[in-house]
Amino acid sequence: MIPNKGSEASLIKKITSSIMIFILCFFMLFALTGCLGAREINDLEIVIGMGVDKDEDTGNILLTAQVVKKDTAGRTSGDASGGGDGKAFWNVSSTGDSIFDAVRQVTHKTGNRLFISHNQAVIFGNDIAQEGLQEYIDFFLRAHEMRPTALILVAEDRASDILDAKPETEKFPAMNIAKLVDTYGFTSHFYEVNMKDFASCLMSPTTAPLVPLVSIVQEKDCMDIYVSGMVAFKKGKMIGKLNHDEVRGLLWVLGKVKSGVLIVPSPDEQGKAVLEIVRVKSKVTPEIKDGSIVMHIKIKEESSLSEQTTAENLATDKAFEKIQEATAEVIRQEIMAAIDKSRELNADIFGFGEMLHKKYSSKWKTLKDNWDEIYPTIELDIDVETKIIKTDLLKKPVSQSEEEK
Amino acid sequence: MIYLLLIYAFIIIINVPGLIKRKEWRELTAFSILYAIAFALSLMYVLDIPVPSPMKGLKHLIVDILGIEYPQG
Amino acid sequence: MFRYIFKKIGYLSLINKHMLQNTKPGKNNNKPISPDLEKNLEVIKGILHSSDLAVHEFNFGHDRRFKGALIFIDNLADKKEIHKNILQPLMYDALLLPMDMDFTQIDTIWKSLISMTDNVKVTLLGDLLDSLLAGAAILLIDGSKEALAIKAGKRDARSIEEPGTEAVVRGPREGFIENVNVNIALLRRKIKDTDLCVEKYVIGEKSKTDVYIVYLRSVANPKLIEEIRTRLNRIKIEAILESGYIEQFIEDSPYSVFPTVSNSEKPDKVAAKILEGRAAILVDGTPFVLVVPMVFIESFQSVEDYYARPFFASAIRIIRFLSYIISTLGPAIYVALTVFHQELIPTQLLISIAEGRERVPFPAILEAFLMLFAFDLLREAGVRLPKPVGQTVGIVGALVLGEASVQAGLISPIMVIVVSATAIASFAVPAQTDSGTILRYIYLALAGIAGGFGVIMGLLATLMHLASLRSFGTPYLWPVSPLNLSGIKDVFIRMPLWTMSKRPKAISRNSSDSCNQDPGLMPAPFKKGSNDSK
Amino acid sequence: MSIERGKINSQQLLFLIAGFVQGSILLIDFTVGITEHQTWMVILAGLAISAPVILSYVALAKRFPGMNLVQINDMVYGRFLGKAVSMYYIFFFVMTLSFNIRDVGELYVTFLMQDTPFIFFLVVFAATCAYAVTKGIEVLGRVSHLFVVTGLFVIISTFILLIDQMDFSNFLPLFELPFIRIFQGIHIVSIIPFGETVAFLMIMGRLNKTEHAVKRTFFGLSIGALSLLVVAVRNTAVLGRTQTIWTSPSFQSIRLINIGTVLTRMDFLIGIAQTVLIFFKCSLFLYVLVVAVSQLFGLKSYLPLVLPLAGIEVIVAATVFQSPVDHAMITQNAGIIYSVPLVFIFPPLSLLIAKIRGLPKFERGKET
Repeated sequence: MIPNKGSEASLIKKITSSIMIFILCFFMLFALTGCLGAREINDLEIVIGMGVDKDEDTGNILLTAQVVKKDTAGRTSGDASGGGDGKAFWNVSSTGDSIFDAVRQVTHKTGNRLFISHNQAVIFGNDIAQEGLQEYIDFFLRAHEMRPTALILVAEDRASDILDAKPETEKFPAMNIAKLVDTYGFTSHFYEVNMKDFASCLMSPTTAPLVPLVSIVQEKDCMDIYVSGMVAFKKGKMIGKLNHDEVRGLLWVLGKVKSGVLIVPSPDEQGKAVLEIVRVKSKVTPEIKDGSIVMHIKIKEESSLSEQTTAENLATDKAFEKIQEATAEVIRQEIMAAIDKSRELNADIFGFGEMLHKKYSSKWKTLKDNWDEIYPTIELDIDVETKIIKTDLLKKPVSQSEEEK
Repeated sequence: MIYLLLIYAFIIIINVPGLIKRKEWRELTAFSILYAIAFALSLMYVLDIPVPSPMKGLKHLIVDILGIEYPQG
Repeated sequence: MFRYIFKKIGYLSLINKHMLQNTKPGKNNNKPISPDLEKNLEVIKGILHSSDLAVHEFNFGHDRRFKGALIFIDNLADKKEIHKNILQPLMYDALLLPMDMDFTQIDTIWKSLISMTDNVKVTLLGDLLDSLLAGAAILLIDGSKEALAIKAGKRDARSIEEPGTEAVVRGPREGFIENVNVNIALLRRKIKDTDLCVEKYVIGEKSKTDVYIVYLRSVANPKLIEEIRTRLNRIKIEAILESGYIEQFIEDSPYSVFPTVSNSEKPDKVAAKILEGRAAILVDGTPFVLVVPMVFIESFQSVEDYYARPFFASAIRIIRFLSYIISTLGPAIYVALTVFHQELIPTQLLISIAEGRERVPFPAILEAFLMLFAFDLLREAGVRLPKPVGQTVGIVGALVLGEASVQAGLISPIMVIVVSATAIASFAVPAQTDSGTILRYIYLALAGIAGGFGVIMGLLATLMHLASLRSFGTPYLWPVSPLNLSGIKDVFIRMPLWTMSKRPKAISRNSSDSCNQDPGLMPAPFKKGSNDSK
Repeated sequence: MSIERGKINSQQLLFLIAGFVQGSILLIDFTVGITEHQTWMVILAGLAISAPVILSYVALAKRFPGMNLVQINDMVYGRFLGKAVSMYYIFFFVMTLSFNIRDVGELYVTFLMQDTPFIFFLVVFAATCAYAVTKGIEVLGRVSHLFVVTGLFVIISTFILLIDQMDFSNFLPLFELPFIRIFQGIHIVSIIPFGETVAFLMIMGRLNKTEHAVKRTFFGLSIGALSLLVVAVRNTAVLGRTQTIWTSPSFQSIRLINIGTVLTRMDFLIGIAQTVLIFFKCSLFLYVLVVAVSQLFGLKSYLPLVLPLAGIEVIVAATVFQSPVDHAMITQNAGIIYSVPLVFIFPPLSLLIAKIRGLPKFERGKET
């Protein structure tokens, strides 16, 4: 432990090794940073959104990347939305034979390669979606910079138009879209689908993936981004659209409804009772009975009375009962709408196939092969149970009381 | 290449003087043998001479000659 | 090139040995004192020829037939004391004694006349000179082969003040001072136990500094004390000017950036450590007392932790750990993230960092080095300069280097934040400031070379290094590694005092009596029922 | 006589084994491609199969106290055959270590720093391992629990963070895959994390007390297996069907963490945990390899061989496979087949021979 004369060699050894390490370190510091993939943060072209379209002329891929403009991005949005050049983003586009090719082609314009780790959303143009996403999705899953949480969307028309919209509150359209989709819970009229979910559905032999559909609404002088529903895919190709109610019908079954508004006629038929969905639980049990498939869907819903447009006091047991029944009916109708749609498209958007697979794995092998024929014949047994659990701030409506009448 | 030489010079500086001082010739021999192998392999790697992979040979032995293999897929 | 360095080092060590041999004062050491007073005085004057040597020759006894001389160094000895307690008794009180008393016998004088304590009889010239230089007054009597060294030294001692390096909010405000005797007294006042051992060593060929080992005999591990003794005895050096000298000669790993000997200015802290079974090394002339063995965790423990209630103390301790992490890793993580792993930064933050760096011409690694260098520069300048100017340096530094360089676009604002956070954090763990400073640069370089991978590899190497360190036989990372569950109560959080009933196992003597308190001391409010039954 | 002077206690053995098994978290991905959502039961089955064999290692180590594998082989099989068996083991150590070092390189090159040359990671990583090895087994034993705790912390925290993304119906249907694939999975698992513990035969001789060795070994093994199980369950539950397509399912599942848009981008957690755990495993393996080689040469100290062997390992790791695809293909087949005798046959056989010939007693009598 105590250094003695014998350890003089180790002393010298230690000195030399430390000197060597020191020299090597500093030598390497400046020699290696260049080749080790160091990239200064201000040299990055930070991509926050991407759009994939089909080039009309050549049939190649037209990639639009929304790149952050660093010199203006930090300023307040007031400045940014001021003039035409005050935009905080730059939509740079390029064409290529494949997406990766196009991503690399962009460097001709940006001078640096795109940095797509912060990509919030990938928007596919309508034409691409109809052609099939299978061959375009690969890059977004494979690229190491892409995150599996990036959202996937389909544009009503062209993806580049959506990225060009100028939102009022957010600086970047891509961020705005991400925010719109992320907060679907207020209405449950659509839901967010990220890369991993989409890939998961694509890998399933039966389940048809859904992707939110975004479009642009022209209002006076500003263009707003609007999520108008979802599109269903089958075998990677877009086959049809689902409107808001149909999507919610689907979400009821999947138990993914977070919140939303339900409008039912009031018991006296004079006005409407408006309910906010508070909590939803659902359970789907598949059953194969005598060769026919029955899906037992059990939904438990709790809501609060958030608004009423009638003078009648709805906060009574009797009224509640009637409203609950009516609500159940509304929910059932929404579910049926979704089911009708899916039957019409013959796309298993509910994932009934997977459910059967998990429960009847031995019989599944025979079912799988002719699922397309079997799917429309599936019978449904919907059981909805609803509850009104609160009436918010009012106990009674603002009206003259019964006695005074 | 220059890094390679530096690293290997470093290995010698760290190990050899002590070995000689303590007169551990057996250790020195073992060290030299392994050092020579390591240096040769590194040199081959740096000069892009293909280094034989023992696993390839093993695979050949087991799969192609002995015929033991798990079905793929 | 390295051979050249080796040779140089070898040469230097040779020179050192040579010099030490030369300075060995062998010449006068073993010469006995001659009975002839005149001759003695001549010899002493010949050796010392210094103008502050005071030689007072006098005659005493009933008929003034005895000749004596009192020698002392003018500035070291307390003349009042000498006058009152040596000269006066010799010259006047001696008359009260019987006529036939033989005052050529030193023993007689010592026992009957000198009214001062702490006297030593010396027979060798070398010892005489040593005592003289230590501040004693030497009484030489004509005809005696012995001399009496009387401790009549005066020490200008600073009053006991609150130490500057370890201020506390709650706790004793006294600190050690330069006088080692006072320091030992301070310790004795804390531990009034017969087991408290004080061993004296004199180290330094020229400085002859008093070094004391203080420990509790029944608690401290005897192997530890033996180890300290051997290490102290090894030291052959001209002078010990501060306890730092001792530290550097006895520490286990001189090539480590981590200190393996702790130091403190606070008696209560040192006393607490002695009570745990450690040994304190007190060096005359400095208020900094060394304590061994040191474990890494000690750097994060403050005495105040034990005076405050456990919740707050634990929270503060966690903050200390965090601040050490920030101070060593802060810039490295920033550089690794912004240069290599931008995907790990949240989007909004990334955009604002990118915007802040837009005009900065340097790569982030260089920027970080510059800022850290500027910070260390400012700190050093602020410490060295007189206080009023030091503050100005701080202001100028903050304004010029912080504000203006950001305005000029030389440094990005986030880098200023990172470096200032690092700077502030580096002061939270004073015991590891030096290791932290070195590591900060090393990790920064690693981050610059290989990003997160480099930092992780650096951390792993540091961990291995720390785990292999030992301080006087105690593993440095104890009780975290090797794991000791009763010791870990006082590592990341401080458990209530009544739960820590055992002394640290790795430090103290492993005897059955390893409890420092009754195990069942958890405060329980007075209960009527239980009292009645008894 | 002995190359290493350091001692470990049985508690440290527990953590060494646990950390060693945890070090294979990255390698679990091999099996996922084959056994898909049944990986968890494959891990349990692998543990059940290898546990008795591993306990036979402990019994062997107890029978030959203070000796390492090479010495045991010399004693049991005689001078020449023993040396041959030891060479076989050393080959196994060289290969396995190179796979593990390569894994780190692949992890970084694939996920974190694409532009960095592969060899750089290998060199730096091997150098750090070599540094750890020079500190000796005692230091490795002393820090082992820190690695285990880090591993457990990351595994458990990511599990909790991902709980709301888990869909436990992903485990259904329970039995679906053909038996041969399950068998292959069990084979892989019983060799790659569990069977590799045969390396501990080089370490167990350093135990200061062998009293609790069996219990502690089993406990350590269980901690390791539990970690693997949690990771497998997490990956399957989170990724579902897609877990078979990713290069590293663990990494992808961590990337999905999204708690209130604040706790996102937690990749670094898995990066750190995997680097640190593989570092621990590689250090142990390098230690074992170096000690085995020096024992073979009959050296007094193993230190001079650390750096040359690390150098060899780097080059072997860099050249042994062409790509991760190659890596997976060969390890899943030839790799696990050639190591069967080493893991499942030789140690129990040694034990049997030793029992029949009453070996260590003879030798002990000669010594005393």
